[in-house]
Amino acid sequence: MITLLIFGVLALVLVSAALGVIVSRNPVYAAMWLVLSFVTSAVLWLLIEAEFLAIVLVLVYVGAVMVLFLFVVMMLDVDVAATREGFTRYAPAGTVVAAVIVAELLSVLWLRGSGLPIAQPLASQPAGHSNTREIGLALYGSHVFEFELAAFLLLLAIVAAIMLTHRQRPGLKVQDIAAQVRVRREDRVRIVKMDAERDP
Amino acid sequence: MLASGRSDAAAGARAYRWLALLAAVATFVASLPLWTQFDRTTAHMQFVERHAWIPAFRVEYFLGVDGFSMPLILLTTFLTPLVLIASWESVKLRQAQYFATFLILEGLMIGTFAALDALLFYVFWEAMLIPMFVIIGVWGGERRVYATVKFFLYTFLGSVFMLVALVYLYVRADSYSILDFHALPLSMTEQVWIFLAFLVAFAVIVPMWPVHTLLPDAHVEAPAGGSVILAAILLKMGGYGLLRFSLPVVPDASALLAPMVIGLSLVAIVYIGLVALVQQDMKKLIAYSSVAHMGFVTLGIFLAWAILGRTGDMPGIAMGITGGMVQMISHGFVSGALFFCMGVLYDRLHTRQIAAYGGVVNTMPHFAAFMVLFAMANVGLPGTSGFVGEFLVILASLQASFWYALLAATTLITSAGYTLWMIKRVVFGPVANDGVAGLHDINGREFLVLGLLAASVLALGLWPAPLVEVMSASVDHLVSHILQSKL
Amino acid sequence: MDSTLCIAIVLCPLLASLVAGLGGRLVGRTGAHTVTIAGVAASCVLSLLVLRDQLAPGAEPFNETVYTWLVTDGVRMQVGFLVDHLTALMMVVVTFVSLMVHIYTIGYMHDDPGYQRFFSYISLFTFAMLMLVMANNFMQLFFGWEGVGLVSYLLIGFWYTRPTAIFASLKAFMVNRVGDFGFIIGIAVVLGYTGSLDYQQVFAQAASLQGRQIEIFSGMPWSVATVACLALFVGAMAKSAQMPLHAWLPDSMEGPTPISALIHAATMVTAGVFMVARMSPLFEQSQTALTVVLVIGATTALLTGFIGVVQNDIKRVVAYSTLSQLGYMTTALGASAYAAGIFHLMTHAFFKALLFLAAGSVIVALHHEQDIRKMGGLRRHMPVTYWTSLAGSLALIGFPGFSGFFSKDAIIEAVGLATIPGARYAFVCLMIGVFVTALYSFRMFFLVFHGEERLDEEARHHVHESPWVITLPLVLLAIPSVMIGWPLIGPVLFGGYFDGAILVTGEHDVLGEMGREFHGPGAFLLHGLSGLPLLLSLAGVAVAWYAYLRNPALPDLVRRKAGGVYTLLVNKYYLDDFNEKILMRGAQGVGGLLWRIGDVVLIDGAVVNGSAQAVDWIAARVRRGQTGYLYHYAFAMIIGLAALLGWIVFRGA
Amino acid sequence: MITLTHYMTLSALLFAISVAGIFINRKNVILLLMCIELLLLAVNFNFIALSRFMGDATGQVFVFFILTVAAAESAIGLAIMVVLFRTRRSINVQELDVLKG
Repeated sequence: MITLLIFGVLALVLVSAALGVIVSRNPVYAAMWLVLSFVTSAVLWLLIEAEFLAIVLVLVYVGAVMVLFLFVVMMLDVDVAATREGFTRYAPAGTVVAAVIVAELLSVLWLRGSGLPIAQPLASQPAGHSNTREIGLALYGSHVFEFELAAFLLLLAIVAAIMLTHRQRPGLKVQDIAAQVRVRREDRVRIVKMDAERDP
Repeated sequence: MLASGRSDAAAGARAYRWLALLAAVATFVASLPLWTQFDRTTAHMQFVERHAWIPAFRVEYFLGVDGFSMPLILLTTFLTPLVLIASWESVKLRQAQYFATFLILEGLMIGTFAALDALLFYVFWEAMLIPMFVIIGVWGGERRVYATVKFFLYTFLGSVFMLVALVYLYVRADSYSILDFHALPLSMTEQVWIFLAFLVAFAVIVPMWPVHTLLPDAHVEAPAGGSVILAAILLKMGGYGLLRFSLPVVPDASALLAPMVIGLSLVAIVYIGLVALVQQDMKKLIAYSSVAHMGFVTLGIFLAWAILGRTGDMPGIAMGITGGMVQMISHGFVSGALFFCMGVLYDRLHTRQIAAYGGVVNTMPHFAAFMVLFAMANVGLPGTSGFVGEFLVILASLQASFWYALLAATTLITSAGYTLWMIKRVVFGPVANDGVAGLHDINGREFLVLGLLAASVLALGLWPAPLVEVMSASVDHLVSHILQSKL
Repeated sequence: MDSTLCIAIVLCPLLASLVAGLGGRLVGRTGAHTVTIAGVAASCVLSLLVLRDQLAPGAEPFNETVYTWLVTDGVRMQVGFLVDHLTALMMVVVTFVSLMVHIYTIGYMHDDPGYQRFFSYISLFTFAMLMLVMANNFMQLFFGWEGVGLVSYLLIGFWYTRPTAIFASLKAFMVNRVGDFGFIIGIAVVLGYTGSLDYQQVFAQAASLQGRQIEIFSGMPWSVATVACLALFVGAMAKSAQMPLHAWLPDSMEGPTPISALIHAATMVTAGVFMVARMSPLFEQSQTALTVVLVIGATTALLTGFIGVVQNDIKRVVAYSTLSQLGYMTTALGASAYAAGIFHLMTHAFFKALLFLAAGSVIVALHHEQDIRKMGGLRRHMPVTYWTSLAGSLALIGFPGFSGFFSKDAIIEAVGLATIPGARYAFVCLMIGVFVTALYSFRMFFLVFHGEERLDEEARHHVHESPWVITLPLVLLAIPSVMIGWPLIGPVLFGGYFDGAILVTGEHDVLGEMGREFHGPGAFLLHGLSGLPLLLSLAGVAVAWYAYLRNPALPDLVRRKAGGVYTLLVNKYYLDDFNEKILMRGAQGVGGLLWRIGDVVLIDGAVVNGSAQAVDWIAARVRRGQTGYLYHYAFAMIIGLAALLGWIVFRGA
Repeated sequence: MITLTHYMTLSALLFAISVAGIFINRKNVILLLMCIELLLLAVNFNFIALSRFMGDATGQVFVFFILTVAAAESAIGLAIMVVLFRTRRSINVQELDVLKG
């Protein structure tokens, strides 16, 4: 019962935070609301004993991704007023679509969820069970190939992000090794033949 | 057996011309044994060459000739050196590439005629469009891009349908061999669809009415050599395809739809004949006349069932098919020669408008003699090759219906009308303008080309028996084959 | 006699033609005429030998194949020669007239730059004509048929810088092509129902053709023989210039005069007559066809004669006279009097060639003046031409004793005896025709040779008798024109000369009927002296004499009084206008319409470029959806997502 | 007791909110990116809940991958945005219509 209460409070916080993300005028506030929703989610995951991912979520998202967001938001001088134009105009449409989606998703749950353990409480894990170990086994066992792919994807993202943002400034003094190696004598020295100077 | 693809390097300043000519003449000489050693008594494939190509799909490199393909191959090898000679000086831009393109085209055309594996045939067929596309697109006239795109889209659209049919046949026969296709039993529904797919592909290149409009545009824009090859050989692929695929593979559908094809052929003969009458552009006129003449080919080929339906007997069927075949060969010489003539005139005055000429005979008597000769062959005068095919087809068409013969015979009037009216306006009359007055007669090179063609036209007209003899076994075999239902 | 001889007869002129035509400067002018004359003379001599062989008692017709043209479908098409009495006669006529024309040409074309070309052409013509008459099958007949048409085209347009000449040549070829159109269908019918193109085999089956039927319009079966004969006769109509396909012949006078004599009077135009006679076994099977032949021939004989009366060009008068005489021959064929037709063909070949060459002689003497109103009184200056012309004219009008008399009277008598439908009409036409013939012949004769001189100053100075190369053929042709009727009428018409070559069935055999009352040429002559035709022709001469010598004001008066008829005649019954304005322009109009509407608008415009434009149009509409705004895409995705979800959820419900 | 229904309902709400966010914040790329993160979070919720309630660890492995991809995506997305801002001095989506047809 107490867990249900905790879940209710956390769910309320999560939904409020999510709403905060989408209605904030200022991107910085939106980012802060997003941090809040991530953290709340992590707690909710802990509640059903998914410890590893909860921690990862906080570490990766709150620690890295959101910092990146905030960094970019602050670095770019965004005209907040302009980007909020038409907010109220589209709000009704957004609400309707959101309502439709909620209705549909819930109907899936209720109408088609008969085969699922919807109403069953969570079976508690045996003692000494490690969520991290379980995931690790799956990840490095049957899913190792996908894991490698994910690693490669991250590498690609790093390279791509650097290449995209890397700026070639004019007037920067750099060495062009290839050009230095390629150089020939004729490019540098001009031999001039002339008669010896003589006094008139 | 046959050289398929050849390319040559642009060696030296002008040596490439001799190199190319040497290659073409060598090919012709190499193809002569096809004629001399050809077994005229059998309809089986001869000079067969068969190797595995893509074993996983049973695709083979399978070549061979019979009485239908052998004359067409010889036509190809005979005309290519002439085209090269004709282009000796008239092509200024990238001449080495021009020559090379023609040699590649020759190889592909021979391959198309010789291929007995359907996929190989398709590959040659499609590949052949590329050099032709390049020839019109690079060395063509002002509206060459339009003409090229039109030509390509038309032919490509047609051959895509053919590919579908070929793949379907492969699935059914579990082989790409055309000979296996011939023996494959098929239901009527299947046959009709396959027939229509083939018809689209071949009708476009023949070309039959109403998909003929690519031809006048392509001809008008193509350089002289390109026009010659297009008219003399490429169009024959359509007729050849009908004989090689449509008739033997799907005989029952051919029987069912023969009236439609005959109708289209007669429309081509009558309608196009009238259209050609009002053309102001010489090449367009000859192009339209090609369409009308090729109408005889399709008419002759598809008469079989009409004859069978009316008389319940066989006489005339083989005559129609033979007539169609002879008409193809003859048209190769005659239209080729006429396009050469157009090229000769175009080289000098750079216009194809009939109105820009007049009284050419005054300044170019030798040329005029050739031109009149070829015009007469185009008209179908006995003694020239143009007569043989038309004569046989008209004779055969009467076996089918009096009206077919009547409509087909109108070509005697219309072809004389448009051809000789053009001759009257271009060749005869007083010297029309300074341009004509400044013309110089054909040189030895042009004389050689036109002379060889004239000799061929006359030889074929005066004694067509050898040609007919070569194809007769194949024709008989085809006739007996198509009269057996495959249902 | 063997095939080598036949091949030699045919090839001599062909080789001569090739040498003269292709030899160029190597041969030269003298070489050209020497070699061609030698060639034609050789084949003339050989033809005479052949004729002699054929006339020998017990001589069989010669029929042999030279080579196989092609074999397809069991049908063997061959090139070969059939020489029987009919062929031998034609060979002699053709080669003899041709030889005369060759000689004459030396003088006539003396100054022409196309001298060699001309000789080459006329030799080539001789070759083609011989192929035509010596053929033993329909294919070769058609070859010769078109071959003479080709040479005729080339020769009418010989002076290619004259717009009228090249127009006339095109016209001649086109009209002949209309005939060939019928001809080839006739051949196709013959092959279709007999399975052979060989004369012998076809004729052997001729009787069976009448019984078989062909349904051209459904429900209206026609006898095959009728269809075949009518179709073949269309060819003959064009070649032998029968109405309404005659329009090309007067225009063909644009060609040099020797050609008019050789091709357009003596030989080529009679090919149609020859062909019908050759096909007599077929024509005999169809009364319908014979009636058509009869009526068309008679109509032509009369109507073209009328036009001849109002012509002023010397050559055109002769040309219309030729048309009219061809009508006589055709009428004879229609009456199944084939022998009479061929007989008239032969006599006509001589006297008409003579008349043309005489006209040519006058034209040369007057420096290419052809208007008879600008001649007159030439009798004094050109005695040889005058006398030979007179002989020709008398032969033409059928003056008793002259060759034309025998042949023409035979035709009229035969037609009078014929019983097939249309024979009465034909007989009346021919009778009137006799009068008209005499009128126009002597109108021309009087205007040219008698009366006052109406020459130009310049012409008056130059006028003189022609050189011997021109007068020699005139004399040589005048001899048979005058004499040939007397000895030949008996054997040719009634002596069974054509037995085996020409077949006449019993009920049509008018000549046989005449033969029973024939008692030698003398009696025939006496019979003719008392006949109506002689009176009519004398009347014609008298009228011509009165109107053009005695009272020259009369023609003008008649012209004014009968303005409508005159206009009709001068405009040749408006047939030329009809051909040109309706048929020619019509074909061009239809062609233009089909092209501009069918090809350019419908096929290229609507279907080809239309499909491209349709794609373009649709793409232009669709691209509006591609706004480039991220949120539009997002929106679309979300809508799609919602819709997909909805479908999944409520699908089963 | 907490059941799967709770989690999935919460996830649905989260998902709907983020979709609405995409709708109403259509001009601001940064907010759009944030909404996508939120959307992925909702998806992850479902995965984890189902994985746990059905007793299959593969679902959690998937979440791991989604996190990886999302991190990569936001890094590149932000990089693109930086470049975009540099060249156009704006991140207003309404001005980004170069790719329109």
